[in-house]
Amino acid sequence: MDLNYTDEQKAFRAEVRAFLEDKLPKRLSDKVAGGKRLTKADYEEWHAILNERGWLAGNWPKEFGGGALDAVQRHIFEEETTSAHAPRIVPFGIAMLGPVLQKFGNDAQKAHYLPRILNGDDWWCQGYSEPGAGSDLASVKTSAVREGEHYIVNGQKTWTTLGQYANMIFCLVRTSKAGKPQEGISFLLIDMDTPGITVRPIVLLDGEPEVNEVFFDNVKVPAENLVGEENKGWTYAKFLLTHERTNIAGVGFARAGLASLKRIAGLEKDGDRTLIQNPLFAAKMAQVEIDLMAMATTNLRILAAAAAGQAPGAESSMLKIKGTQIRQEINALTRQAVGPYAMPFVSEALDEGSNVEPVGPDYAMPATQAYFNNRKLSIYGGSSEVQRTIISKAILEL
Amino acid sequence: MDLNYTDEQKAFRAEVRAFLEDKLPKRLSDKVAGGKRLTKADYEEWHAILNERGWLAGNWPKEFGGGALDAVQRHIFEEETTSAHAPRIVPFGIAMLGPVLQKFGNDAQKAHYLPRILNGDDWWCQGYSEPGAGSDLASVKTSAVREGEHYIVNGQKTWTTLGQYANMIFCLVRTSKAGKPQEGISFLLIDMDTPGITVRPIVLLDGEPEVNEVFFDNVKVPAENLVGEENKGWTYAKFLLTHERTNIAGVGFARAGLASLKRIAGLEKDGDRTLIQNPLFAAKMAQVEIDLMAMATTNLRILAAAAAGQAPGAESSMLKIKGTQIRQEINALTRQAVGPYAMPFVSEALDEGSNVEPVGPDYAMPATQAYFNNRKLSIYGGSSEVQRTIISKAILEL
Amino acid sequence: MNFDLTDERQMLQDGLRRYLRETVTPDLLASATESETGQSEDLWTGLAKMGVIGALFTEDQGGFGGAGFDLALTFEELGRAGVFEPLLEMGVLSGGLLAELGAADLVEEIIAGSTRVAFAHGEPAGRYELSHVATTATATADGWTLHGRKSIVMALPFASHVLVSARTSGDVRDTSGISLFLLPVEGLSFRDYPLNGGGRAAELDLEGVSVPKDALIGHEGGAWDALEHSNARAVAAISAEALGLMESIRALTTEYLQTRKQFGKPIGKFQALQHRMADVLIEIEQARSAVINLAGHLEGDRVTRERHVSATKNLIGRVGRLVVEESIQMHGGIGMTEEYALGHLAKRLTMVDHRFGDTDYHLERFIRLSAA
Amino acid sequence: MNFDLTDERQMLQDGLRRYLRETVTPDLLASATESETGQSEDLWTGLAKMGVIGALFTEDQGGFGGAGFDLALTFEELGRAGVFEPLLEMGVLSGGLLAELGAADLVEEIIAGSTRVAFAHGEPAGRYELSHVATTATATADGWTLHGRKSIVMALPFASHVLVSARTSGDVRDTSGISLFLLPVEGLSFRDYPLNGGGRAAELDLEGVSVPKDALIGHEGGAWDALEHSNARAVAAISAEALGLMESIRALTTEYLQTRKQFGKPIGKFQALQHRMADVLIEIEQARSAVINLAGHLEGDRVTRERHVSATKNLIGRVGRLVVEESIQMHGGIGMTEEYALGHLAKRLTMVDHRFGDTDYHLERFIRLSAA
Repeated sequence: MDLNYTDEQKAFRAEVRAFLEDKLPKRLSDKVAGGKRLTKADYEEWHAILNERGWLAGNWPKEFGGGALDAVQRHIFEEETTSAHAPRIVPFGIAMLGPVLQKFGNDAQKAHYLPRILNGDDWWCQGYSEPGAGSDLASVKTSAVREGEHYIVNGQKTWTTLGQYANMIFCLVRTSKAGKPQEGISFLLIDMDTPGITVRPIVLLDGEPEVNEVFFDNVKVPAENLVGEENKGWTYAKFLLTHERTNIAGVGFARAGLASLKRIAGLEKDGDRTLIQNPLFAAKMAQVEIDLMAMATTNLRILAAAAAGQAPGAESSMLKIKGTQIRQEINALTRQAVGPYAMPFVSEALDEGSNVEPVGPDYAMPATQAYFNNRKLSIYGGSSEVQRTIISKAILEL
Repeated sequence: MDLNYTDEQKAFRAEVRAFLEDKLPKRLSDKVAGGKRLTKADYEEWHAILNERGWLAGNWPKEFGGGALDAVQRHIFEEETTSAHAPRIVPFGIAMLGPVLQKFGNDAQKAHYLPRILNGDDWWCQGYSEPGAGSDLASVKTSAVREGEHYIVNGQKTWTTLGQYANMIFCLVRTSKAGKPQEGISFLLIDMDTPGITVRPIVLLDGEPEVNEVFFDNVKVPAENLVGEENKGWTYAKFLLTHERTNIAGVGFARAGLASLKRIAGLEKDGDRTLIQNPLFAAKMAQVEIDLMAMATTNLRILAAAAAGQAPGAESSMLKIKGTQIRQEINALTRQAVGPYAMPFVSEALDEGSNVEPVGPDYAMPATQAYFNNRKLSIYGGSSEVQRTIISKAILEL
Repeated sequence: MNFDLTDERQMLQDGLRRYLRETVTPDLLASATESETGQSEDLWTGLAKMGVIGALFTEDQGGFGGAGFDLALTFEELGRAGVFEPLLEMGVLSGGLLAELGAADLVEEIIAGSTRVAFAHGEPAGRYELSHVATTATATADGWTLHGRKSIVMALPFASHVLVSARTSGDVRDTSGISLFLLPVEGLSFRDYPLNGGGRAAELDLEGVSVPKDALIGHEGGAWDALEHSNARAVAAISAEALGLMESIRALTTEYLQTRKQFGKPIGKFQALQHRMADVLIEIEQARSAVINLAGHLEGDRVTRERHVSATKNLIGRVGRLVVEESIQMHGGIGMTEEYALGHLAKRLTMVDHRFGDTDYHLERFIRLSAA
Repeated sequence: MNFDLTDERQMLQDGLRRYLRETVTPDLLASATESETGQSEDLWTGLAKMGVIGALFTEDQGGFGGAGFDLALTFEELGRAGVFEPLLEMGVLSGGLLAELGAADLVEEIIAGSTRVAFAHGEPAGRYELSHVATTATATADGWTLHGRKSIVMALPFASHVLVSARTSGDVRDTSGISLFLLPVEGLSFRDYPLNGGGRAAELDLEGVSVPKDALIGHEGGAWDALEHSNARAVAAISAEALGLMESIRALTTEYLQTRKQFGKPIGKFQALQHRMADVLIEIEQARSAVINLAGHLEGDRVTRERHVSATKNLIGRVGRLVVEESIQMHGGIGMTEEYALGHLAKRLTMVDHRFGDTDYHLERFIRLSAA
């Protein structure tokens, strides 16, 4: 047993730190730290910087232009970029589609799409969820009917994150109604500019149009855009979901959130003291910090097993639940910390370059927004309820 | 809306207080307050005192020698006796069997058994639960086969509280296997001295033999001991369970427990302060007190509705769950309060007249015992899980 | 002991519920939010015409209610409908203070809805401390000059007047030395902005604002008792509003559980959700009892009243968070969208903990009051 | 970073687990409880022969382990088996202190199991404060005279010697001025009694007890650093023991859920219980990580070590209560009986929070240490 990183791992961490010091634009880290809105251009700028260093796709093998980082290195990378307040890497092309194409795509698809993801030529979004399906992903209704060299797609997807920025979408579509629901699903790549596609933003509790509905009305998709075999899409979808689970614990986010919470609690006056001196508030902060210390080690244990080649199973469900609880508790405490100034909602103040001052301290409104926005953590990517059922079946054998 | 007792109710309260002042033996209230063991004679002594005043069976109508108290009066009576540390009234004859006989028993049964309950001639115990049945009471396996003027009873009952003191037991027995499980159950009165009955004590976590197993081996029971009709016992059983639910919230116990907790927290040294000055501990005590203030009002609301003739439905399930949570939290805090002296277990110190001194403060060992013993609150009388299901069906209609 | 409503109150509740059910639509709330004042002129007028503002005042004051249970049932209905008209600020707080401090002439207009008095008391560094008043009022030859800044003055853009607290003596958190002044809104300098959960508020700049002698309401430096009492009433009102919000959220969630199917059956058939929803229901009943407790002790002795203030607000804060988080979770994604009815109710309920002291504030205060 | 056990440790763990599984029966535990010493002579000898006591000491000290992870895996196995032999008191505490303070000659006998040194440090009014030592030692011509009383001296009836802390200077809660004295048990005056969770302890009367000069272990008044360090090791040990207890309880409960039928199916098929059991499992994994964190930082700088002491003990306390209460609840009545295996394990796990500082004590301490 050794809780310390190896010398190689420490060296890698130093390398990442130096890179961030040197290359992460202060303009971007200030926006992230301040809870400001990131534009499409902001993400693209950061992606390009990472791609130049070969770390945009840390999870991809070298042959496709990736960083070929192992699980622990990826964790170190996440930890460092998060605590430096770098923008997150938009996951749809890099973390989700890339691995699917690498494993199941044909040579033409690999040659065409993978470089475009790295270069920023394509912005992908995800067409998995449908209205009324929730965590029951296999109940896909959007249909794709083969007509000659095309599929004709009809239906609707929802919860498509950042779909408003995307020019491409990967979709689960139903190509057959025979057999079990899982059996007639195919995995299709669709150009968002194709006639018949409409994108409608959904405004969430925090006032932001982060997700979208995407409607398909007789959309003509070239048959060559099918990934793998027709009706085998469920296999690819499950593979993708496993990869989505990287960094499922969100240790870096939690640490950054806790640091920010402590800073705020040290600034907020609470009678004759600051909030950090309030014993009840201090106790709640300490408890979540203690939980985080343990969870970070659980995360490393699972990463170490993964780096040693063991496939992470239902353990990632445990990490998702605990990681979510910790992050949501930090969000709730931060909202509580800002006091009455949690109430004002001045959307324009979040835009870079707007002259609108925030009401109250600049950290107040983002605190409320983050609380509402991160309710999603226990809902998406398999809700906490679905994860508990997985644990109960796979580990407890109930 | 008026949160105050009426003048009549206040007068009744004063009457109860005066009675307790006058008649409750200090020897008994000291034992109860100190968490000492009560003997059979202790209970009988207190029952006799109450019976003389007509308050032993507050819930019974006058014609059977009861106090004919309404729901609010019974609540006041409970509140006062509990906070005066009176022994509890053993419920099996008074609260459980009495109402069943009054409603479903024949004249001979009423004339014979009811006075004997009040006089203390009979000590009843309950033969409901069976091994492996848990909350699924209808799965009765103990059989009663009619042979001439007798039933021959075979089987086993368990969790029979204070069965070691009882000379009589009322039992659910299976008289038919036809139909649904609920349909072949009968309600039988059995003399514990009948040959073939064996009582075996079960020692619980607190080291006390509070409950028992009762075995029936070809026990011959006169057919006249059947209550109501054969195979209709489930109806009587359910009726009994509803009556068992009086004082389900345990407000008086919770108040007495909280008062005791505060006293202990004021005595326990915690560094330079007493425990009551420890902000984290004070916060937990305050929170449970706040919960109790609200729950007491919920209880009064339901009582007022009951006194006005509305039948309490699933509301009593809500009261049982919340009342249990509050009492168990008070028990847990009290155990926490006593610190390291929660560890010693000197059983003899609980006996009146023993010369064995407690180890550490005299309140320490009873605190640990009460914590373990009251785990039962969320298990018996319909577990919290069963209550949640009732609420979900009956109120939420899920 | 009696938990039934009087006939009059039952009528008020039924009438108000019916009116709000028929009147308040998502469109109405949205257009109120987008309006310059942040309120619906029609709804305000309608409520005033129904006599809802009058229900917050005693007969002596020119109203026809004014007791704790009148507040409770009124605000429970307002909460149920998710409306954000400033009855709490203009009726319970400003109106209540004006009535209590002898500005009876104005109360009639307040009840009629024609005079709208915002309440400017909180300050940027005050957090939840009621006695925190750093704004000063200095006597001049012909009146007073104010110096200071008030924060999150609710519904100021909708108000004709504003009741301002300022210190005429003492230190920042002293209870003595606080005075109240009534100012017309016109001519004041403020920045207004929308609020999470609906409505608008303002940061009010009072630096060097001069007011005449008769702007002083009540005795110089002696507003504390009335302030604390009206604050207790405000806590009762917002707690009742929170209860109404909880009830609507519970109804939406239960219905969703009954109708929404996943994995082939209504999600309300999944036992894990059933049991959690049962716990939510139990806690809402606790919240109801807490509101009753406070409403029934508003006119009692100070310590008893204030203990109930803190007990109730603490419990409401805890239950509010549970109800918000569980209802969103049980809805899943749809529960996070602004267009579904839950979103507005959940935000509004969340914001309750950011007014008049949060869960922790009142837990500490309850401990202090209990030790006293 | 490496979370695998070395081969030696893996062998120790496997061997110990096998030995305990074969040796420890309910009858053995019951007869130990009923014996005069409260311990099983055979089990103690068996463990010593296996070298389990030696695993708690470094090679320098004459053992073959002694690191945090050696403690962790040993006590996890002892916890799993629910045994209550005093390895913590005699090995980690007394043994560790004697080794650290240079009484090396005794350590060999301790490792062999032949000399059994109880540890008398806690006092009636000390609660969980490690520096609370009111017992005094006054120098005399030919040694020291002790005055005071020690409480809950674990396994004293089983001990040949007892290591006593007493103050040779300073005030009751000063860290400096604490000295350690080694006394033979014979001739001491004490009252012993059984404990919840097994074993016996004693209240030890030291009023006027005289000891020779060489009873002093280490430097006069300078025991604090060693005391705090050995206390950290004891917290690691008891936390690992708690983890082992949790694992056994989890296994019992899972098996019960799989096999016990109610309403026509195994109760483990009820989703509400499945989800709660999943939460229990997640928290046990948190407990495991907390034990690893502490075991890995026992030899680090003082503040880091002590922050982990308090973090781990706090988390263990919270998870312990959850595991006890949920496992009893899921078992129902049978979970409350003393004869079913759960009862002993649950009581023992509950008592962990009453030693070396409870959940709240360590939460406050963590805050203080983090601010430092």
